[in-house]
Amino acid sequence: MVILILAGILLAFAAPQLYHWLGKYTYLPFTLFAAAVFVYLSTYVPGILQGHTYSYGYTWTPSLNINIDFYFDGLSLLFSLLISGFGVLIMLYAGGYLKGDPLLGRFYLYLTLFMVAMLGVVLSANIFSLFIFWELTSVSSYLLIGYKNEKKEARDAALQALLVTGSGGLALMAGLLLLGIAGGSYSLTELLTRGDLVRASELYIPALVLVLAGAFTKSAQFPFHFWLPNAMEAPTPVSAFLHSATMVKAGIYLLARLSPVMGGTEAWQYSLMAAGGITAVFGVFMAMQHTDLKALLAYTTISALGLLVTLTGIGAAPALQAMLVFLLAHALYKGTLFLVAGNVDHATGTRDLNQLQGLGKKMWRTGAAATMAALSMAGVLPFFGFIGKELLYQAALEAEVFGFLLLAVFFITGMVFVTVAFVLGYGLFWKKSENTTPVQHHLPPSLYLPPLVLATAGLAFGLLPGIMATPLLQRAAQAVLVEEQSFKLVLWHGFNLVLGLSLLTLVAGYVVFLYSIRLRSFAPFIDKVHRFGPNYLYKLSIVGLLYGATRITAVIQNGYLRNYILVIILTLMTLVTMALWNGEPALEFGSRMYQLRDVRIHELILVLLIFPALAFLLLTGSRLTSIAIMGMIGYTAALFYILFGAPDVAATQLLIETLTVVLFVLILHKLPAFRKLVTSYQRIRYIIVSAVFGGMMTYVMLLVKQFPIKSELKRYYGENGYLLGKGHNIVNVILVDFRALDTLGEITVLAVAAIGIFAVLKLQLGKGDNS
Amino acid sequence: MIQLLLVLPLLVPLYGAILCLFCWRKLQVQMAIGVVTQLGLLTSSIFLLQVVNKQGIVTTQVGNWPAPFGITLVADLFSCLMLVVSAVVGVSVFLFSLRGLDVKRMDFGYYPLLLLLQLGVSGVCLTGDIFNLFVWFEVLLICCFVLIALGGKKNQLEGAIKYVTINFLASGFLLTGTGIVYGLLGSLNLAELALLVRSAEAHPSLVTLAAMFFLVALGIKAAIFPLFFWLPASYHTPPIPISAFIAGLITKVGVYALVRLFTLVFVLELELMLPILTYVAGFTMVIGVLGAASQVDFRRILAFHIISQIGYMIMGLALYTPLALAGCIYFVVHNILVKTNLFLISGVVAHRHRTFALRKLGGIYLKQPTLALLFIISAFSLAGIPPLSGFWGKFMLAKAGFETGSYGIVATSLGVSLLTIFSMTKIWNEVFWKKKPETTEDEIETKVEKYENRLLHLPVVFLVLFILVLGLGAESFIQFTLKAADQLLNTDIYINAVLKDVK
Amino acid sequence: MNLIIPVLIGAFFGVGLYLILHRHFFKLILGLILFGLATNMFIFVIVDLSRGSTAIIKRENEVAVEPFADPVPQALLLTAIVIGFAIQAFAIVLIKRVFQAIGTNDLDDLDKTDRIDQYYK
Amino acid sequence: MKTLILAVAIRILLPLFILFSLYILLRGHNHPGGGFIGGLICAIGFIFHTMAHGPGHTIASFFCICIYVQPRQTGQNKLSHLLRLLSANVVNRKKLKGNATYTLKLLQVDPLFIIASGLFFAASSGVAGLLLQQPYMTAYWADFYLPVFGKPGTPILFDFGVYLLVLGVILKITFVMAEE
Repeated sequence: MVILILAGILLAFAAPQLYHWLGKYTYLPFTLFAAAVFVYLSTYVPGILQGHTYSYGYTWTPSLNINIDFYFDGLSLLFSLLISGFGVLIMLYAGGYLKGDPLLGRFYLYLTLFMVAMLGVVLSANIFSLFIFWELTSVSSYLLIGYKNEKKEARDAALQALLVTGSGGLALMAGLLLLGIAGGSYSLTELLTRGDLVRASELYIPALVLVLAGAFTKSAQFPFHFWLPNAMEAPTPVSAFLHSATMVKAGIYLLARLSPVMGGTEAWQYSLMAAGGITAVFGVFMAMQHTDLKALLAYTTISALGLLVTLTGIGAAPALQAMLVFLLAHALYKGTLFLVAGNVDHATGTRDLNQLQGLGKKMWRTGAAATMAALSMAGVLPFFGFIGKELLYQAALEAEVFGFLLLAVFFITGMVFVTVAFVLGYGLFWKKSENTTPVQHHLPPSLYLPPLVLATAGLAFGLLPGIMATPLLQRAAQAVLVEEQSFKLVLWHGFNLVLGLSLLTLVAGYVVFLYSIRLRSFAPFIDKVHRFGPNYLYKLSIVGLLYGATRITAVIQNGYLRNYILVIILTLMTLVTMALWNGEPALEFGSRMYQLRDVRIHELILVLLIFPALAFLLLTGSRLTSIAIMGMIGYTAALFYILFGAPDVAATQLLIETLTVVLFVLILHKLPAFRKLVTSYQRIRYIIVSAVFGGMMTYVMLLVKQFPIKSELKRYYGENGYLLGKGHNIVNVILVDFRALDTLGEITVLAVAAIGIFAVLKLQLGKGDNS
Repeated sequence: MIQLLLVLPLLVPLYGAILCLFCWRKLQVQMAIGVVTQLGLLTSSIFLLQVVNKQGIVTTQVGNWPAPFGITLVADLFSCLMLVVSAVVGVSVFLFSLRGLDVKRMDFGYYPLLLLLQLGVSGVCLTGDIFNLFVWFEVLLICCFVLIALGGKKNQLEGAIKYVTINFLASGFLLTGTGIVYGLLGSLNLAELALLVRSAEAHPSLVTLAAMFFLVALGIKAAIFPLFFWLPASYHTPPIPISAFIAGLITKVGVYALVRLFTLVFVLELELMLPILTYVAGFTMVIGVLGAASQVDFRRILAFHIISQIGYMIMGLALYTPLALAGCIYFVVHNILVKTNLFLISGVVAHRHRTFALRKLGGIYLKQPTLALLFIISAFSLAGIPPLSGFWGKFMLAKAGFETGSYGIVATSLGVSLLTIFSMTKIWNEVFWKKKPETTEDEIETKVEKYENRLLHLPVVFLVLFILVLGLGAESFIQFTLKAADQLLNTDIYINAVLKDVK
Repeated sequence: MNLIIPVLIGAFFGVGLYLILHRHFFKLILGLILFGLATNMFIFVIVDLSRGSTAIIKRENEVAVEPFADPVPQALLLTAIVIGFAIQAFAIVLIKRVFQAIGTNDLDDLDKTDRIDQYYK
Repeated sequence: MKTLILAVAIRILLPLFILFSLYILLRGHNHPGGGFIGGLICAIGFIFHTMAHGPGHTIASFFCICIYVQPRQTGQNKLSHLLRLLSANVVNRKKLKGNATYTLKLLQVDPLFIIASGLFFAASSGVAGLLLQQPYMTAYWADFYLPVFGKPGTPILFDFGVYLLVLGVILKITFVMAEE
């Protein structure tokens, strides 16, 4: 499997080059690849049907327990077959749909990458390799939605999808981490056996919330649904593949996969049922308001995803069976309908329902596919959708809680599904009308075959449920429920309540269809309400984020050096205060008063000279005076160094001070005279800060000096300076021998400063000289 | 042998710089010397890494003076990793500047300055002495000063003034801190300091006081909140090779020093320090990423992002578990590579389009698909999209955070990573996807320019390869970082390695 | 002296900071130099000061005899002074260039590199 | 500041400055002084000279080497040409005055070269240790005393490097500033 995945990635990155070579036949290698994957996965079917599971492990990052492990059971096989099967058709379809597009190579790159990632999600046996593939699907979806990169709407929609699913992804990461801590393992197979441990953990609720956030954003549950309709900016093959059949179902897969681990509690049940129920009703409601084909399909998809989540939430065996059947049925008919929409768009150039009618004559093959899919969607008898709907009602009737509410939800959604089915399967193609929409060109087989195949599959599954679907679905249900399942799908259950409900749904749907145009007149009103919905909130938060970020940054990074320095100094003072607050050794000033007497008269004179000098420095308006004072202070410092036994330092200080003064004088005439730049309010503030800072440094110094230093270094250097260092001047010996590396660094600094001064003065690039 | 290996990362760039100075007027020769030096530096650091990986921490006593009396050079895994990464970055920046920098700047000592900057970085990473650390920091800083001001354009000078002033204060605090440490403990050797601090006689609150000075000084150099102001003011002003190198590497050297000191010496009163660091980390992340979101200039977005990423590294330090420190180390290495690369990419873009302003750029997705691919790999890596390199760092930090129960900082870090995606896609949107605005004149590309453009791609590809290896083959590298974190936390290993001759 | 000099150095720090906080280029340099001087003296003073004795081993001795001044801060100080000088010299020249290039001596005028660009101008 | 007194005085003082600075450098190991201070003093001498005569004059009189050059003859390879020039300039220099085949050329010694050689000496003084399987910068001392010079050893070489570097740095800065 890992070879297939690697091959897929390689193939994906070869796509642009392949397009360069193969031109319009580019679809071939990719279709073949998808087919190869499908065939490879099919070889597992017999084994899985006998109840085996397979797992393969490849160590990748064992130090973090993240490995590429694959696990084949009914559930993962069902999903992976769905993905690769769809992949074959979509790869074929895309070749026709985007024929001649200059970016087709990149399109295949992203699409193949997506397919590989999606397979990775459903086959991973390690929750973090699952997560990695999960994020990859988000990324490839981002690139695919933004495929028409020069359209602003496409770019915005892509970003929206990325941000919403990305934030969900981050929540999921946190959730999986917590799950890993609670369950003590990242291996799915191990976690599946530790459900009780996880549910008993105190981390269960946060983990649940985070994982649900991930799943809900991915599967477009209310209120995170809004990215999905916008994502319809993507080319139709993408919408069909990612945004109806596979990627949005990754969330469902995750929920189903984790249901043995995390499911079964009330928190799980209620949150899933609530989110799913609201989404289902909301989706169909919104679908009714739209006349854009893809928007219509997108909202019904949202609704269907809501149903799937609800069913997963119920958690009982019939509900999960219904979930799996409905998932398969939905994938088949919704995929078809998307492709149909793409064909219509391709042939006529529009997707607006109001402008489309009577297409059946020119596009009868597409029409046939649409009708079959619509029948399945409506849940009409021989189609697979019928079985799905039957099971749905069955599940609602057998639900332990909220049965009635669920029934209502299912009924409403079912009804609108019927309506939509009528619109698409009948209204678009076969309804008699005077002016048929002109069809610009005929469709090649690569465009009409895939929807036909899918629609036929829907029929075949419906007609022969026992052979085609039951065994695998049974194993899949077993994977979710962790117990042996024996259920049999049959087309005909006989006359019972459920059948009655089905019929009622059909009738109600037809009635709604008849009045659908009138119902649509609510659209402006709904739009008004929906304008303040999550999509609006999203935009608001983006705008708010940008505005807030700009404001905050403008305040913090305000360009005034003095403010920066003030903040830095205040930070230092705060930190030092924190360190010394309640700290044990405090300054014992009183007991050290005697040291005050330890002053010689010439030292005192020096000190007393400096204070007026400092004051003068602050007050003077003359530059020359201030330089002179600076020099004087420097020389005084040199005197101090001499007084306290540091002749080398004193000499250096003396010479350097001289040089600084010379340097100053040299540039002095270049600088203008002082101006008063600081207001008196600022002045007072600065004086306070400076005084406190100076005081703090004094305090720190006195505090540290309170403890006599016990330096081994002094003793060692004193003893060995001459014997080993061969010099009487210990300071010099330290500089050139004991710590010569410091001196090496120091002279490097000097050298660089010289180069710098040279360069800064000599090299003055104007506006024109750009790098 | 080890004595040689340990000083090679210092001597190779030093001698390279000296030779470059001798050949001041001959640019071609300087370039040749530079290439040899860079490769030599890379090889010697890789050798050193191998040796350290095999033998554990290695030391050399410069001048053959026993440990606490001379200056010790110490190489553990963390410092070796830093050396290797800085050498890798050095090679790529060097390759880039062969074609991506104007001749006038090269004439004024660009190459020797670059090499001396690398000398400073190597020095900081290898030194085992607190004052020597200060010296190497100054070497590195003055090179940065000169490089940022090199060329003397208006905004460069403006940036340089702020950079110089604030970093001068930082150096002052560093020196003050060193003075306090010496005044309290009477030693400068890090290993001996580590011993002394743990002895009963040390006053925790006074050592913490010194730690605060170091926190502020190194925090300024590492650009943590609220000390980062110089960074957004200056990093986007010099030409690309310079800002790429400085932006990629220098702040992380500050982080390195913080990690080194706060795991080795300043380990008292952790119950005070760690919460401070945690808050600092959180604010650094958030403010940095908000700043990036507010910018509309390719380079400025990247510059502000540095701050936000520094937050992650500080978070690793603040969590203070082996895994968190490993995450921090991983993040440092990853970030150096990715950040440099993004800066270089912005340089490639600007080389052709002559601007960094988002509104003037566009359409590169169609015209330069390779560059688009290289960018998106780096950008998604920075944003932490798995399985690219940023993810692993993020993952390790988040895991460590959950294990220690620091949910707040983990939530912040994850939220920030979403905003990182946001601002990276902003660049992608504007520079790559958007159609190029018609108002700006279309660039005319001669054959020579096309060839130059190809050459500029080289270092980017080189770095992307490293990023990919770092992400996809994360295992061996994560083992490295775990081992390095282990060395950091088990200070006895360090102390014994340095002071083995004394006992 | 052990009590008085810290006060003096504190004053250096305070005055240096105050000058740095001014917006004038010239005062900024003065402030930086004073600040540098203060940090240098800080190192020197943080250990015990000893009057009259240097860190030089007398001709007739082979080892230094107490009392002798602690040579370590002196050595550190020498390095620090030189480094400080290098940076100050560079800063002085830089500021001169800034004044030449930008034509202002008010630090508040230097806020262009921090200002957020407007997307649409 | 081009006063006559200073101009004359500095001509006498400069050699003294240089000698004194070398003395400071050499005594540094035992008395206050050393490479840094020595270099500064030496540089100050040149600063005075620059102040008195202007940077151009200082450079012309102290930092230029006159060499005799001769275009490379056909059939002569680069190395032998160089060797020939070397021998002409070093061994037979006195005889070349007035020789028509050679032309005089001024080679300016940029203070940067002094900086570079200073750095080179300082860095290389430690390499001896490396060559002898000892740590970098291990000191090696000769067994004998030289008059004035004292005991030769690698740390002295290091200090000499510092001296040169400081000299170069200050000269570079002075020349650049003076030319402004």
